[in-house]
Amino acid sequence: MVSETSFLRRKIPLAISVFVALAIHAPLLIMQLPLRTSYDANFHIFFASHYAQHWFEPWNEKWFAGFSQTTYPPLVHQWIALVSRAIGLDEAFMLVMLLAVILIPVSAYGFARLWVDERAAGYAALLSVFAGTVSFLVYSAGQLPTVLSCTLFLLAVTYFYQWAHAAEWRALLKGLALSLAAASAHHVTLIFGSLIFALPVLWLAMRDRREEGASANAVLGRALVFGVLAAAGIAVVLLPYWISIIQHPIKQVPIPHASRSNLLMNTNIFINYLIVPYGAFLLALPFIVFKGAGHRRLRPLLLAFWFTFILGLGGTTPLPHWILGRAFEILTFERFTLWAVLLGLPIVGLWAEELIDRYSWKAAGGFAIAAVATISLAMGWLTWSPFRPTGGLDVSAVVEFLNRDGHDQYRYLTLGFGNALPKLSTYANAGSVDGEYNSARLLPEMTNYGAAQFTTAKFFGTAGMESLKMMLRHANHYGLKYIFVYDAYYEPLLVFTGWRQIETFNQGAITAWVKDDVPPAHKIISDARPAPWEGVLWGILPMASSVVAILFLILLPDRRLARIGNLLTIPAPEPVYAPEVQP
Amino acid sequence: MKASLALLLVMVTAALIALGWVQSGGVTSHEISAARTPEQAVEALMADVEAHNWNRAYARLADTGTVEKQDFIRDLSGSNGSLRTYSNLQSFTVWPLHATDEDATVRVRMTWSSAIGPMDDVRDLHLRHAGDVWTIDWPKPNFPKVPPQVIPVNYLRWDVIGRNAGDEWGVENVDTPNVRITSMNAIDRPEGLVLVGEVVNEDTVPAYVSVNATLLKPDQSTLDQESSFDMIAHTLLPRQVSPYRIDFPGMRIRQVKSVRMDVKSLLVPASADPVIAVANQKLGKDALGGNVLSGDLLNQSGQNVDIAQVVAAYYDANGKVIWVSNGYVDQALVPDFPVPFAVNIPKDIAPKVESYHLVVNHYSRKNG
Amino acid sequence: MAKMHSLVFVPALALSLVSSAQVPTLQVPARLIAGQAFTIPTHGQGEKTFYLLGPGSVVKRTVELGTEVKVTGAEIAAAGRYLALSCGSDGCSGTDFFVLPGDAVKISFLLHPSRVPVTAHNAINATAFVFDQFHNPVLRPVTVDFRVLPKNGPAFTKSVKTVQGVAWSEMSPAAKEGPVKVIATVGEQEEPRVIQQVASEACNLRIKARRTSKGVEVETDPVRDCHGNAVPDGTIVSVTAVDAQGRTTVDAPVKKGIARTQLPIHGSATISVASGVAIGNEIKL
Amino acid sequence: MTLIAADFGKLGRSTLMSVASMLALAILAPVLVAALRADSIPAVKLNADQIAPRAIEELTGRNVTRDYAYAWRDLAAASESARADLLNDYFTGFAKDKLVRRIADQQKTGVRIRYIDHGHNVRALFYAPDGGEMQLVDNAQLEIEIRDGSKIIYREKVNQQYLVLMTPGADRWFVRSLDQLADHP
Repeated sequence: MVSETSFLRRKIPLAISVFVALAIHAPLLIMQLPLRTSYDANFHIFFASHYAQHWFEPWNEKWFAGFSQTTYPPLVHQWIALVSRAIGLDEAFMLVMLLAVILIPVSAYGFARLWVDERAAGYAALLSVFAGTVSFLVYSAGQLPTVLSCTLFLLAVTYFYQWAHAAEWRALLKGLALSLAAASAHHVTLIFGSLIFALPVLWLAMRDRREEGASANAVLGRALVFGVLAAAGIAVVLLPYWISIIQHPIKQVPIPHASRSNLLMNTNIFINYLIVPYGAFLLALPFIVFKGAGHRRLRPLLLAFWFTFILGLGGTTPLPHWILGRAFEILTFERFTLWAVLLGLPIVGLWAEELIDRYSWKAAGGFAIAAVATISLAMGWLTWSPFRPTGGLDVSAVVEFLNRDGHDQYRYLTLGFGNALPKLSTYANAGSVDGEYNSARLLPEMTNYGAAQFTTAKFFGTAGMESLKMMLRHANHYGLKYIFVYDAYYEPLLVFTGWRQIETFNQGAITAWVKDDVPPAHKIISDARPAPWEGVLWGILPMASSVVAILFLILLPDRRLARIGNLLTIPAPEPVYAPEVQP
Repeated sequence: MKASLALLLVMVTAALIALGWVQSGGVTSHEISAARTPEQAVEALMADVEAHNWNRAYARLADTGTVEKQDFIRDLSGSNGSLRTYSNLQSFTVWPLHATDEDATVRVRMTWSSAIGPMDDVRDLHLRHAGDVWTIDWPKPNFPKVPPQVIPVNYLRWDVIGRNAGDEWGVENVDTPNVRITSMNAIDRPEGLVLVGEVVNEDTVPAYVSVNATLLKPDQSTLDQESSFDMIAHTLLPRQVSPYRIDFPGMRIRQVKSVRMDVKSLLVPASADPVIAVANQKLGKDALGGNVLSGDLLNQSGQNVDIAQVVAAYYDANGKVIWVSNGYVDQALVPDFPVPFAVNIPKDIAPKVESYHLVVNHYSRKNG
Repeated sequence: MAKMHSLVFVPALALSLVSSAQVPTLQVPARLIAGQAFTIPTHGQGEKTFYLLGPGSVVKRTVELGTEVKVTGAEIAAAGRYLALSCGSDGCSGTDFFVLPGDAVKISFLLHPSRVPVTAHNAINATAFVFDQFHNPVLRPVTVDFRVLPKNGPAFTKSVKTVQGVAWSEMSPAAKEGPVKVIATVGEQEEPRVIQQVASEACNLRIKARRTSKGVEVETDPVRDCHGNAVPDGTIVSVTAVDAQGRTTVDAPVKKGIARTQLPIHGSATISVASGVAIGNEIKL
Repeated sequence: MTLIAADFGKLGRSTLMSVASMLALAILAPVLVAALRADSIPAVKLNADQIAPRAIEELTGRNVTRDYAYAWRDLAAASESARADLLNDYFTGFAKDKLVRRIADQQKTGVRIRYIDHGHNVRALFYAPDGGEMQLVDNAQLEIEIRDGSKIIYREKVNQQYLVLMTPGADRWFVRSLDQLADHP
């Protein structure tokens, strides 16, 4: 049992958690680890590079013979583009990623404070730094927009609570601005995450209001105001995005993704999408379920956690398919693990508080070991994983080839480059018929087959190779003259369809192939090209939403509230709960 | 309430996971793995081959003494850089041909996803009932054994020296090869309009050749454009003739006013080696009753050919090209060892075929 | 072509300066040749901005009035119409003038085709474009000599006058294969090109066959065209054998005038040969 | 929530302020509207009645007319924006070299040349027997405006003759030589 005055009974200041996040992640990001180990870092840098050169022109000729960047909310990419003017693209990505990572404990703390006391929230914040899913999303997935958007939404719902519960207009402004910024950062988080985070908080605000003896109807009314304003704001800020998805709803043949499979059918996938993202968090599952079920206050949080956890299991259960329908085939499910962890952490913080009070240093040590083991597993998995991204491939020789002697008058294709393709596209002037963003693909050679990219065609079996063959068949139409091969698997197809090897790069690891009769590329007319006014909106509103959010946070300081509801707490010396939350 | 909600969540989760397991085929795969019937035994073997689980696949064979494990693997996964080494088993279909209590014959059609597209391989497997399970008699594969020998490389190759970017205009003085389309025939097929014919290199240097066709509407605007793609020998040596076929899926001949043919030729480096003889060509039927042109490919040079492709033109009694088809060979061509091939011919075309002409394309990794 | 001489150039060059304040125009020499430096005198006092705009250059510099504006040869290297403008606070004044090409000293020579069958009549085409040292086309008629130097046979020369800077001629190849050198000359400038006269279709294609342990070895007689020229090495000869097993074909390349191949057949067979559209003899074994 | 606000404060308002300032600067950055390339194509009429020694095929005539028009569109856009890269599509050889030099001079001096194109009457004179070169005379009706910075220093309407040499590329005809003709050549 820990005494009242023990060091272990003190709350952990948020600054400590932020510092720990910095201490762990800053060196790794300075080393630019995600560029070598993650799947999507190059992709986001590629998007950012376009904004760096054409801020108000969302039509990008470098992929898919032209595609619209309004198919992906731009905020993160525009921030990278902006910062890149001072420090370069790769470094800018790392800096923005570091900002997002630092915001995780901040948002975890803010969200946990709605449910539990300061000390438990402090534990939740600190543990969030070590969460396997954070490292997984940062270093393995490279999903910066997911991470940033999630943290912004978490912050937004804390203000949403404050507005709904106490009618604090400053909170309304800040919550709205943060919601718009979060929506501008990531669309999937906007569509699915916002409800998952907001609904339990709405329930909480109504409950707290009732316990104070006031009517919950006012809370509902204010929530409605918030919802309407947020929806209107998001509709305007992301208008070009809505136009693009209404004009071109995703109708392509579903593309297989491991996160959509039954995790129990394959050991590596099981480790990749369950063990690594959750780590020791899995040990806390029984406590989360029983503690969450045991307290009325925590039940909505538990249900949101459970729902998100089940979604994160992908195709292991049929529930995601039932709920999402066709969207199930479009989404990837690793992001749900981050939401599940952030939703579960307040209860884990409570558990930590209880165990530390009861077992003192032993419990603290246990949590420390579990936390370090979790992040270590996630980092170690970068090496042990059989799924290896190729983002670290040196493509400088290919860039140099494409940028000389008029080679950029033609389009190109890579085979076997995997996620080094966006790196090549970032620096090469020529355009490719391939690309790494499934939702922006409109070329029938891609959408009529169940393969994601030409560069990874072989991993999609017959569908992939047929898709690639169809594109090679239409090489003349697209001005596709050059193919760069980093996997000899594709060479026979090229030889039999009339391509000829002309150069080798990287000591023979990459070969360049040419089809001599291909005419120079011409622009492919597409009705997906946004109107100029959309480009102007796209260049101003999302970025403005984040600026406004920052300004509101600075200029409208929070008022000190007497309390927020009836926080769940672990009073000393007996491990019992506050009377109002006794079962 | 506390216990009931927790219990409910646990039970619902367990039920969902169980349902997911059933839906993902977990139960079926468990049953198949038991190999209680001949079909299950072959399906289990194929599932192991698909997963590259060679140990378990080999363990399903009846008499492992007759087939070495390495030979078994080599038989299925290929060797010598053959097309099979660029392939993965994508799917399979199994159906019984004959069964008693003691033995059975099962036909399996393996569809391989390969570097040049899907390929089918049909095999009839004999099985034996041993205890509770059925095991498979895998036929001993017949791999080429080439005696050590020296085969002189005596054929020709051509190199092309490119002009420099800084050269004056007019200095370049090597024209593109002179190639000519000698025949073209438009055929309406159920899958669309098909153009077939032949092209000859009339020059004295090798030519890279690609035949493109544009279908024109009555107002001379473009209806569709396609190319010969892999239905042609792209590199033609002097006086060499190649069939070509251009497919226009979904098009009908009545939609087309005229066709603009465009043969592109370019001077490219080439080699006259290897020379591949096509022996014992004959029209016949395959195991599934389809019409095929079959024969043997014989590599007459000393260098292995990893992957060979046969492109065949079929003529009617008037000498007109009525169809062109191609087929890839999934075994490597080692020197002087015949490798069988078969090229499909549509059922309605086969009776009209009076004659045919084949060319062989090839790929070897060593030469890129 | 003769009508090209009657080209009438439209001289209307309507110069209308924006400036309302008209000042005396710049005085430029009447006749200028590309690459020749010249000066433009100026009058008055103060500074002005001088502009020279031509087909291949734009010059802008501040000039002291009363001094001469020096224009270098490089600044008028491109022939064509130039504008000289002088601008100050009171507006702009200026004039236009033509820079003509210099003497013909360069030639771009195109000789096609690079390989010509010996039977192709008038198939050789020689075209020459004549330029001055700055690649301005020389439009005055000049004589271009095409000297033809066959490997076997007498040399001869064809002289052609240019029309609008172009001279061209057609020639027929000799009956014998081999390279022929053609040199285009204008003034001191010579541009040589070489084309290959090559054999035509194979003629009287014949094969002979003998049995060996591996099957039947088939060999052609030396493959020649109807003029007796050997077809180039690498030419494909298709050998076809029909026996009880079916048909066997080999595309064999000619090497040192002869195509040779091994047919994996053992029983009686009929063997035929073809090269392109030329068909040879048939033998029965 | 109070704590959150306090902790934001600890994170450093000055940092946030500087980030916000940077953002504001970026938003006001002078990249509001990219210069759009004019897509209007000049009118070109081709007369090939006097061509020699080889007649021109109908399709070739159409292509030459189209590509010459595109070349003038690009020449106008390149001269107005001083962007040599716009010449890559339809110019080659001496014509491109000269124009690239002139545009480099334009970039140095700040002079911009604007062509308002009123059409081209083109006569084809020479078409090589092998189809490798075509010579044309173009009677172009142009308005030319010359600016130094924002100031218009010269404007004229002119009928100008050009001697044009075009050569075929992979999918188009390129302008290889484009020379103004004087009345006394």
